Amino acid sequence: MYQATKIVIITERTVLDGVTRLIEQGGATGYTHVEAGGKGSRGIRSANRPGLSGVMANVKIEAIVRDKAKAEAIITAVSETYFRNYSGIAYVEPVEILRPHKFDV
Amino acid sequence: MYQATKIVIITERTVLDGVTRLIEQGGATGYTHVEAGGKGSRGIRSANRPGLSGVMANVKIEAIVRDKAKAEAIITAVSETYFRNYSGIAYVEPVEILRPHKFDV
Amino acid sequence: MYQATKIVIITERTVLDGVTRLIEQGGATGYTHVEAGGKGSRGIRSANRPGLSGVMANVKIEAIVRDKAKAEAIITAVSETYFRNYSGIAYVEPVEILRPHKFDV
Amino acid sequence: MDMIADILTGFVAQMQKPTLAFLIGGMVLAACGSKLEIPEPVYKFIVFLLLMKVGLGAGISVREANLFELAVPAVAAAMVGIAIVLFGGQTLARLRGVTQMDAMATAGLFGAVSASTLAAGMAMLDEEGIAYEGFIGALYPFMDIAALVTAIVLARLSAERKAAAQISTQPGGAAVLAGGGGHGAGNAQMVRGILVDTFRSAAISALLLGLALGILARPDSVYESFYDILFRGLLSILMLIMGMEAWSRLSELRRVAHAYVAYGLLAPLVHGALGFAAGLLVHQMTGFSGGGVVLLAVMAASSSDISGPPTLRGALPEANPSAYVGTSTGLGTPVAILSIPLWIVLADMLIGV
Amino acid sequence: MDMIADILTGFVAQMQKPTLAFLIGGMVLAACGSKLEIPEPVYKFIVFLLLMKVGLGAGISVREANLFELAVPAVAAAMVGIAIVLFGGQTLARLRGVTQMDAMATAGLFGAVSASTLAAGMAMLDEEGIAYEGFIGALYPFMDIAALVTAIVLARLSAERKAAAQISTQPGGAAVLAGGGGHGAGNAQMVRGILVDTFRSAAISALLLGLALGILARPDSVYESFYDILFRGLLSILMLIMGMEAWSRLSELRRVAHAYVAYGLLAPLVHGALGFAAGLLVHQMTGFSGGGVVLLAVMAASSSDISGPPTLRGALPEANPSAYVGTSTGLGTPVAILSIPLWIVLADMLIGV
Amino acid sequence: MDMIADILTGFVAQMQKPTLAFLIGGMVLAACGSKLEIPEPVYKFIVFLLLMKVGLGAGISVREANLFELAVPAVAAAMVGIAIVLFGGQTLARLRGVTQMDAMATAGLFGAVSASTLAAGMAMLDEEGIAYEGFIGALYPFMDIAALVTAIVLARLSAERKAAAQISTQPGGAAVLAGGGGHGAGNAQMVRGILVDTFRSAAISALLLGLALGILARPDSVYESFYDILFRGLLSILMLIMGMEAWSRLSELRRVAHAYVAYGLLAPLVHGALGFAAGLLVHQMTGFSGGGVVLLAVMAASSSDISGPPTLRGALPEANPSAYVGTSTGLGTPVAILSIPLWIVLADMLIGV
Ligand SMILES: Nc1ncnc2c1ncn2[C@@H]1O[C@H](COP(=O)(O)O)[C@@H](O)[C@H]1O
Ligand SMILES: Nc1ncnc2c1ncn2[C@@H]1O[C@H](COP(=O)(O)O)[C@@H](O)[C@H]1O
Ligand SMILES: Nc1ncnc2c1ncn2[C@@H]1O[C@H](COP(=O)(O)O)[C@@H](O)[C@H]1O
Ligand code: NA
Ligand code: NA
Ligand code: NA
Repeated sequence: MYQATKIVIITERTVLDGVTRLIEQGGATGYTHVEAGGKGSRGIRSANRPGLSGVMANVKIEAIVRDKAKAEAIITAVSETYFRNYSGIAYVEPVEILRPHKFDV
Repeated sequence: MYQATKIVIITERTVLDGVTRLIEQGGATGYTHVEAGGKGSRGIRSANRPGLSGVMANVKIEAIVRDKAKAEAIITAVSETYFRNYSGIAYVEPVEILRPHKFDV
Repeated sequence: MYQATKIVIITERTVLDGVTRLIEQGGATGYTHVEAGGKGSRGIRSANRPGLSGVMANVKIEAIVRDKAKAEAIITAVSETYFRNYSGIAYVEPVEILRPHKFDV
Repeated sequence: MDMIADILTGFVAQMQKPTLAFLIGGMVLAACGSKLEIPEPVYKFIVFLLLMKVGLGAGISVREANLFELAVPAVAAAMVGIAIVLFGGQTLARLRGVTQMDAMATAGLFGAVSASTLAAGMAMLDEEGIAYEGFIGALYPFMDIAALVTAIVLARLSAERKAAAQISTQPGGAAVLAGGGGHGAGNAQMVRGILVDTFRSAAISALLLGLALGILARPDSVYESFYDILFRGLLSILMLIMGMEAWSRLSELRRVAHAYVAYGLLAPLVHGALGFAAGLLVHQMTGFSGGGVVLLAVMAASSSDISGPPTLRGALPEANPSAYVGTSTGLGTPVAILSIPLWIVLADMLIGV
Repeated sequence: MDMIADILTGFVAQMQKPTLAFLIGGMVLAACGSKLEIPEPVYKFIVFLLLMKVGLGAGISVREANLFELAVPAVAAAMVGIAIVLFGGQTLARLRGVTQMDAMATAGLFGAVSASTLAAGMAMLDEEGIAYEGFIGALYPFMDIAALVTAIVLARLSAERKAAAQISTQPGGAAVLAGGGGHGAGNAQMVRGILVDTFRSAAISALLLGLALGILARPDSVYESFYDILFRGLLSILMLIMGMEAWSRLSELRRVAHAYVAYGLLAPLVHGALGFAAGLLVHQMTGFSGGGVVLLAVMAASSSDISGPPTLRGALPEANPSAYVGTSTGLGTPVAILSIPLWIVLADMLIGV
Repeated sequence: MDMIADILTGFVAQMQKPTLAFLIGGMVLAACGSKLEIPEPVYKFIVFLLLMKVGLGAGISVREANLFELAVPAVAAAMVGIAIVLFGGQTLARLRGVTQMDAMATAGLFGAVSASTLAAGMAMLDEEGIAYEGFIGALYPFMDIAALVTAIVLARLSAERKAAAQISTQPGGAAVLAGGGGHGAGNAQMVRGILVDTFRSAAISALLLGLALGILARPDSVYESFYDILFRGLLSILMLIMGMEAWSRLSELRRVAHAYVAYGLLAPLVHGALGFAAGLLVHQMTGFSGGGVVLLAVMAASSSDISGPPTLRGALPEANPSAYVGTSTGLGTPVAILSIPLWIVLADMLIGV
């Protein structure tokens, strides 16, 4: 088992494409996303009833990178680009992986 | 990066509102939830085919709090209130966050 | 609070049943799964638009086991059985649980 | 003998009617392990359309109905709902392996009404060209709500009695009530809470919306050109879903007491007979039609499949959903639908339709 | 006096018409806390079908229309869309608690068009037997796109002016633009980007697809046997959803300035009057029908509910979606729909329908 | 020359027919980057309704058909399915960059049948007023299952042969089979497993359900008042989805060998000609109609888009889904649909329709 870092970003579904672009530019080999609802400082958002326009839905995006510094760089970039105008949170977690080559660029 | 604790609760969708109320009362600034299926001691539950009535669907709820004691208090409260009569599990994980003020009440 | 290990497997939805069978055989008392989209070495997969046939959708499966060795054995088995022919990743994370008996077979 | 032969012949012919054939088809598919799935959003939408059709149709008819003709069957429907719960709670709770709580939850579900089963009854009467009162759909909430409220109130009261007994014998014990909270704050308030929950449930509120629009607005044209036209086709799909669902819920019953199997098979027939008898009484009093009697029996025989389970899960968290949902969806509903022809034949023989 | 009485009587009768009754029914349901939900996929599909019906119908009619009769109302529609944004941006931005950015986003949404509201207008004219030009649906994109593009361009320009001002006063500051990127690369390119985004949005592309198929292919039979037949029924469900949605978005308005409430209530009437006036002008020039005038007013009064919000969220990330979505969906849309009868009565009085 | 001119004129006129126009419209939308989406649950439901309509219609007709008239085209359909796989597997596997496994999976998919393409064929014959045997839908499973089973069995056998060869040369190697497990336990059991999987797949079980209900029950009224009425409209939406899907899958082909592009473009025409020839033979033997010959060609030209891919993914995990799904959905299906008019013109010229 090898040490790696998981980045998690929960934000508005409308910026999914932009965030994953930053993740890939940051050197991750892939990412995974799921529809989510939630509540934070900007009120309730829902995956199931995101309102007629879908503007109020959340998405949770995860990416595993081997290098912790890379992980921090990615979430810093996402934070700076999006979190002034879009709602969202970001954090990292330590994980252990099996096949390290999958996560090397 | 700052240390924080992530609470995870997987339980019946019917008690989502009650659980998130306990989470907010416990001092979390927000929470995120996704539809889930799964299997545990009380049999198979499914997000996609929860049966006609929806009584058999799961939800996975996450909340990040800065203080680990707070995290434990929340999942203890959820456990005591719901897990005698509703199926579910709860656990916590260490995470690292970027903007600590987002998680302070 | 008690130490435990969370296994996470992200793979093609078509093999959900096979993977959960391996998880149960490996000694987990349960598992949870959510629909997911993502991108990896084999291109973009989507939970929402998995194509007409559904062959291009992902699923994220989690299981908590008390024993780390058991966790490693499970993801090794899943990797060997599926990841040659199916796309997917697997990793483990340390977690803390409240009611240890829930996770003992 | 002739009567039995008549019933049998009628029964066999009915099995070929689309409504029942699609139900059986669904069960066969599930039994064969088919991967066919009707997506959940589609299912919810079909149920919504059926409830609107039943509600709108009833509302449009209520406009012209006179109060007495309406009130008598409404009272009868509520009485039948309550009677089923009282009787079912008693019988079931006495059987081995059944807790008081589970018995009341199951009886509540069987006392409540299934919109799909009622719609199937209407479709089968339509097919046969048998008339029934247009306002029949308006009786649904009376039976449904009466049954759910009775079951929940009785179950809560008995749980409180038990908790009180434990407290007096075990000094230091605390009566913790999960979830809902405040159930002890007076029975009136409890009943009010249950009523509010029931009225807010998806099925009852769709039906009441249809009723209100039918009475207050002028939806006749859209009713005829849309809701009524799609009714039969959507019902056929719903029957398919209910068949598949019934089969897959049957397995839940393996983990609960045998008593539930017996109840699931027999209760629809007993309850249907009770509803039928009440219908006959109303027929004597107000000239209620034979078709109306059949539909009262069908409502009584049916058990709630959409709004009932979550309402009960919220109000009686101690009850085991595998027991009551399994019994109702796995056995009660298919038996109730398959026995619709029985009430038609009976009504024809006794009062003509 | 007589005129007011006429308007009132007409208004009350209209409330009973299915279209409005379902809207009000939806608001009542949500206000009562009903758990009824129309699943999102079903909602999206209904909107798609309505857009296709509007687009196909318009496309089929455009085939026979002459260019002048088409071009004049199209130009009028675009002018109305731009005028609403200019006027709305000015008014709203002056009110307390409203930023320039939020004002432009809100005005853009109100200048854009709601397919559902337009469809409701068509259904109500159909019910009354009032004729209108078949190609009316083709005017939708002209007003919609003109309004969105104007709002976004003006908002971006003013944001850049502000940023430039800050940079010159605070040496060392950097003008970081979130998300889109490259907005500063010349106005022509910016307008092009906005246009591409708008054309690609779900609503506009469904409508244009319908239009193109109506003009280039021969979809008349499937239009009549499917899209047109389901139209009224699906619209009734859409109205229900919009009513529920309006009520639940109202709460968002509690967190923003009071000015939005005033704007949400009055703007649809003012904008509708503007559209009506433009319609009268077109009527003078080309003999545009009274029904057409009504629908131009309805489009102007409406505010975009599907494609507008995500387009604005992407192009104006600094604007607060709670403000503009809340104002539009919570107030603007129900007011616009409920005021449709007003334009019908007005058109009838002024030019006959 | 005249013949070619005839074909061309007919072809151009056909492109304006709704079925093909919606397909092309969908491709254009996707090519323009439109964000329009038909939600997945809606798509699944539409496919289900079409399969039920095809199955019910066939079942109702089978009741009156005689065994010989049914058996001959059924055998022909199965033969065509097998021939396509044998021929396709040979050709494709020889081309550069194509593994044996991928060749068989692709040929299996092209031998199998697309319900949507078949439905499009029926709709186009209906539009032209060309008659065909009502039981045609019953031929679908014969061709579909024959092709899938042949492809999977041949691919598994050749994989086992290869593994055995490796074991004998590399002592100590182990033949690990992923997923399914137990494929080595005898060919009879393998075929049985594949058959069970195929029968349980969503598409085949919906079609067989419709067939069974059509034969055993009396669904004629609901068939006519619902399934048949919605058929054309739903098909238009399905064509739109298939067009969008085709365009977005095309990009998958960039990552696989060029051979797939050639196969995806030509195979539908070659297979269609094979099906057409088989149809002519059946026409000689049993008086099979010209419309029937066209539909046999359409089935042969089509490639499975719903049930085939997951069946193959499960049974042949070593095969690359980007190759076979991309070739089939991205090229095979649109080519097959667009070539329907070809078979109509051909049948008209050769035997009259
Ligand atoms: N403390 C928290 N724990 C978990 N999720 C959160 C938390 N705070 C915010 N979120 C998620 O992040 C989204 C945006 O948060 P905000 O920017 O605070 O509105 C919310 O809708 C939640 O899904
Ligand atoms: N060991 C486990 N690992 C992951 N999820 C679990 C586990 N046990 C239970 N769950 C989840 O918790 C839900 C309720 O579990 P239970 O109360 O055991 O029926 C299940 O449906 C699963 O989604
Ligand atoms: N670095 C990563 N971080 C998170 N998820 C990943 C990563 N790489 C792959 N995945 C997920 O695993 C799936 C299969 O990956 P692959 O086998 O590389 O195609 C992808 O669709 C993603 O959902
Ligand atoms: Na009942
Ligand atoms: Na407008
Ligand atoms: Na084929």
